[in-house]
Amino acid sequence: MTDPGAGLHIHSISCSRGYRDLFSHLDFRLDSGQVLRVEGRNGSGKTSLLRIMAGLAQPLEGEVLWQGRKIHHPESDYLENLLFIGHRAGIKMELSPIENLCMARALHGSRSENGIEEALYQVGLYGFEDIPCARLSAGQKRRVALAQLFLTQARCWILDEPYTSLDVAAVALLEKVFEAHVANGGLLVITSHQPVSLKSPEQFRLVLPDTHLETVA
Amino acid sequence: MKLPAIVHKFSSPKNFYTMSGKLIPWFVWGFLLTLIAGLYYGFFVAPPDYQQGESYRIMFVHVPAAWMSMFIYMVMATSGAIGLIWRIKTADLMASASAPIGAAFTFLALVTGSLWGKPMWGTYWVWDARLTSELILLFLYLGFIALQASIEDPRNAARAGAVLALVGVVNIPIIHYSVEWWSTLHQGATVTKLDKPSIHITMLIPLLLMAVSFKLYYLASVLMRARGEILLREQNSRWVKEIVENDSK
Amino acid sequence: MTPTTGSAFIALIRRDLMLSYRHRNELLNPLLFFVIVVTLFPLGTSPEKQLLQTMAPGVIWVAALLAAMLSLDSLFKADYEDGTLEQMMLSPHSNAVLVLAKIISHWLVTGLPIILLAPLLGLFMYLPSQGIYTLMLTLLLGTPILSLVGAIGMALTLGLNRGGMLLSLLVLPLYIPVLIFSANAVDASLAGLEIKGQLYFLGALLVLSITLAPLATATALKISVE
Amino acid sequence: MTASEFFHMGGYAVYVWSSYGLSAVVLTWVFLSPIFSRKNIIKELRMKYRQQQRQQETPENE
Repeated sequence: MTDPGAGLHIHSISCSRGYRDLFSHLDFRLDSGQVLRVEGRNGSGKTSLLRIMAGLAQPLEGEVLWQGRKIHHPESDYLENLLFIGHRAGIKMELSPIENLCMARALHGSRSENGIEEALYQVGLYGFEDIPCARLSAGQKRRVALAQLFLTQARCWILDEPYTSLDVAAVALLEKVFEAHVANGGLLVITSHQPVSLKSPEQFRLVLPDTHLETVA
Repeated sequence: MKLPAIVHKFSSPKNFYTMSGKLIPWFVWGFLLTLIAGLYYGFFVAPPDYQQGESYRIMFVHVPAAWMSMFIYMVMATSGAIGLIWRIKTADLMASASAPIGAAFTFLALVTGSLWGKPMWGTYWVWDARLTSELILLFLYLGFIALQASIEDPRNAARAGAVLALVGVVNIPIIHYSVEWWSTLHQGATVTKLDKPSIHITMLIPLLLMAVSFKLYYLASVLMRARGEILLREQNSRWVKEIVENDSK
Repeated sequence: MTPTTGSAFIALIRRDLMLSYRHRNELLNPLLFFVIVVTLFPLGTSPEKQLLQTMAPGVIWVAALLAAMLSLDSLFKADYEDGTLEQMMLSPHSNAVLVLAKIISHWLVTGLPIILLAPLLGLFMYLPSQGIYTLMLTLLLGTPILSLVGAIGMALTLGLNRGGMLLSLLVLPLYIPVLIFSANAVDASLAGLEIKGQLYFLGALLVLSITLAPLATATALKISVE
Repeated sequence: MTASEFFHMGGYAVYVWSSYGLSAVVLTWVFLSPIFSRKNIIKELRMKYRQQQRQQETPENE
């Protein structure tokens, strides 16, 4: 899957908050099997960049292209191929993990038929599937959101602080999932305060507001 | 649909800033000339109305102000739509710069309308279709201004304002029609309508002169407001820095 | 099985109804407000039958307008705060359709009860049965318009600190045509006049708002989510 | 027509002149306010640029 124009192209993007410029003329490409870690101080625009990449926010200038097409183009299949999990997990506290995941599956076009119970088992929520999420711990709530990783067929994952409130075992599990996803030709963009140690071949690091992409050895 | 590149180039903040700087003096002079001519015609040439006497001269500010109140809302909606669809920065800026001027004209149309109404109807306020519509239009303007004021990010504020202006512009004819219908149902035949003094050519000329004068006033005023906002929005660019450094005083 | 827009639409309505059911106490508040406001009028003027009957259509409709506006608060706020709204915006399905699903389920739990409560209030205000019937008919046509138009205002003021007051400033002027034609239809039916014209107008407004309001709301939500 | 007749406006002086007077006041104010705010904007920006310059200079001195 290395046809020209494949993958995500961040084309000369500038972003500002209020009247303050966060970064400008950010330009890079992320192809199949590549990982991007976005770093930087608080307020440097990590989340803003991720939201722009997901198409939730509009950049001040520039555009995001998916397989050579603007992501908001009517014929773009970007949204079918995107999994975005932000700060706010998108989990309804009143609903059980199963109900939450059913809704997520109905909203997103191409979630696989891989069973929801199976996914909950994978993230260690077996036995909690019918309990309202409000009664789960912070880490468990986070896991409900992350169970989507087992359900999705999306190729491009954009995850904002996925490790927040997870224990060591869960972090290790996530890293395995990430490695498998990337090995299958997926794209991964994450921010994290914790050190990330993926065993994927092609990893890049972007330290905002610097716009230069570093290769991680 | 794509806009030709020249439109984008022309509407870039920097070009807009320099072009408008050159245009404003012309608009101001045009405004003053037509204003003087209009006032002269309105007070010294046009004869008193045979029914309303001298009081009808309020019409020369009231009617153009009411026209402007509608016109400016249309401009806001149009430029808001352009800003939303083609993401032209200066377009949504025009919408937000227009709002206070539009609100001012609406306010004037209301107040002069009721000042004109007092000698005609015997009271300052009558629930007449035109005054009521004008009042609702004022609410729409104030809502627009309040919305923009409460959104912190200037670009989001402009985009939200554009959506609101578009919703408003779809609604204005509906509101207008409803209010008209409502007032014909409820009002007796005794009330003289504001808009029906027998228009004589000597009255029409000052009316049109004043209308042109207000349009030019609006153009000058809106460009001045837009220029200030451009400086704020583009404050990180080199050309704004130069302007600020070179500004005397 | 590929999930289509239709099934997403239905799933969303079902989820929102389920959520409202789990918060069913909160649904009572706008209804209570509706009843209390109407009760205030006889107390503020006089319990005279003639006077109340003349005021009834306007009073009940203004109260319904305010109740509909207050109930908007629950439309997008929770979704905005827990992040489900942004997941909805990222769905490949048409956002306007999904927004419409949310508005429909919201109307089912806020607008419909108002209609069912109207006969009681008509009784309070001495409306004869013909008037009550027309009142319910206008509410049936009018309250969906209030929800649809209100949704735009709610979407625009979503992330704002003091959105509540602003919402009323934005939305109430847009409610005026509904108020005029509905209240007048009830008035006319009391006088034994034909009310087809008013109902047609309300119907046309409803069609217009169903087609345009979800689009405007979806655009506004995109701006607010940013 | 004498000046006093003109200002009398056939008995409608209060209404006519208050209409025109108010319009003049409002329109003048709307016209002048961007001029004042422009001055403030320029002052504010100048301060901001100075601050930025200072911030850029200090870390190099350390």
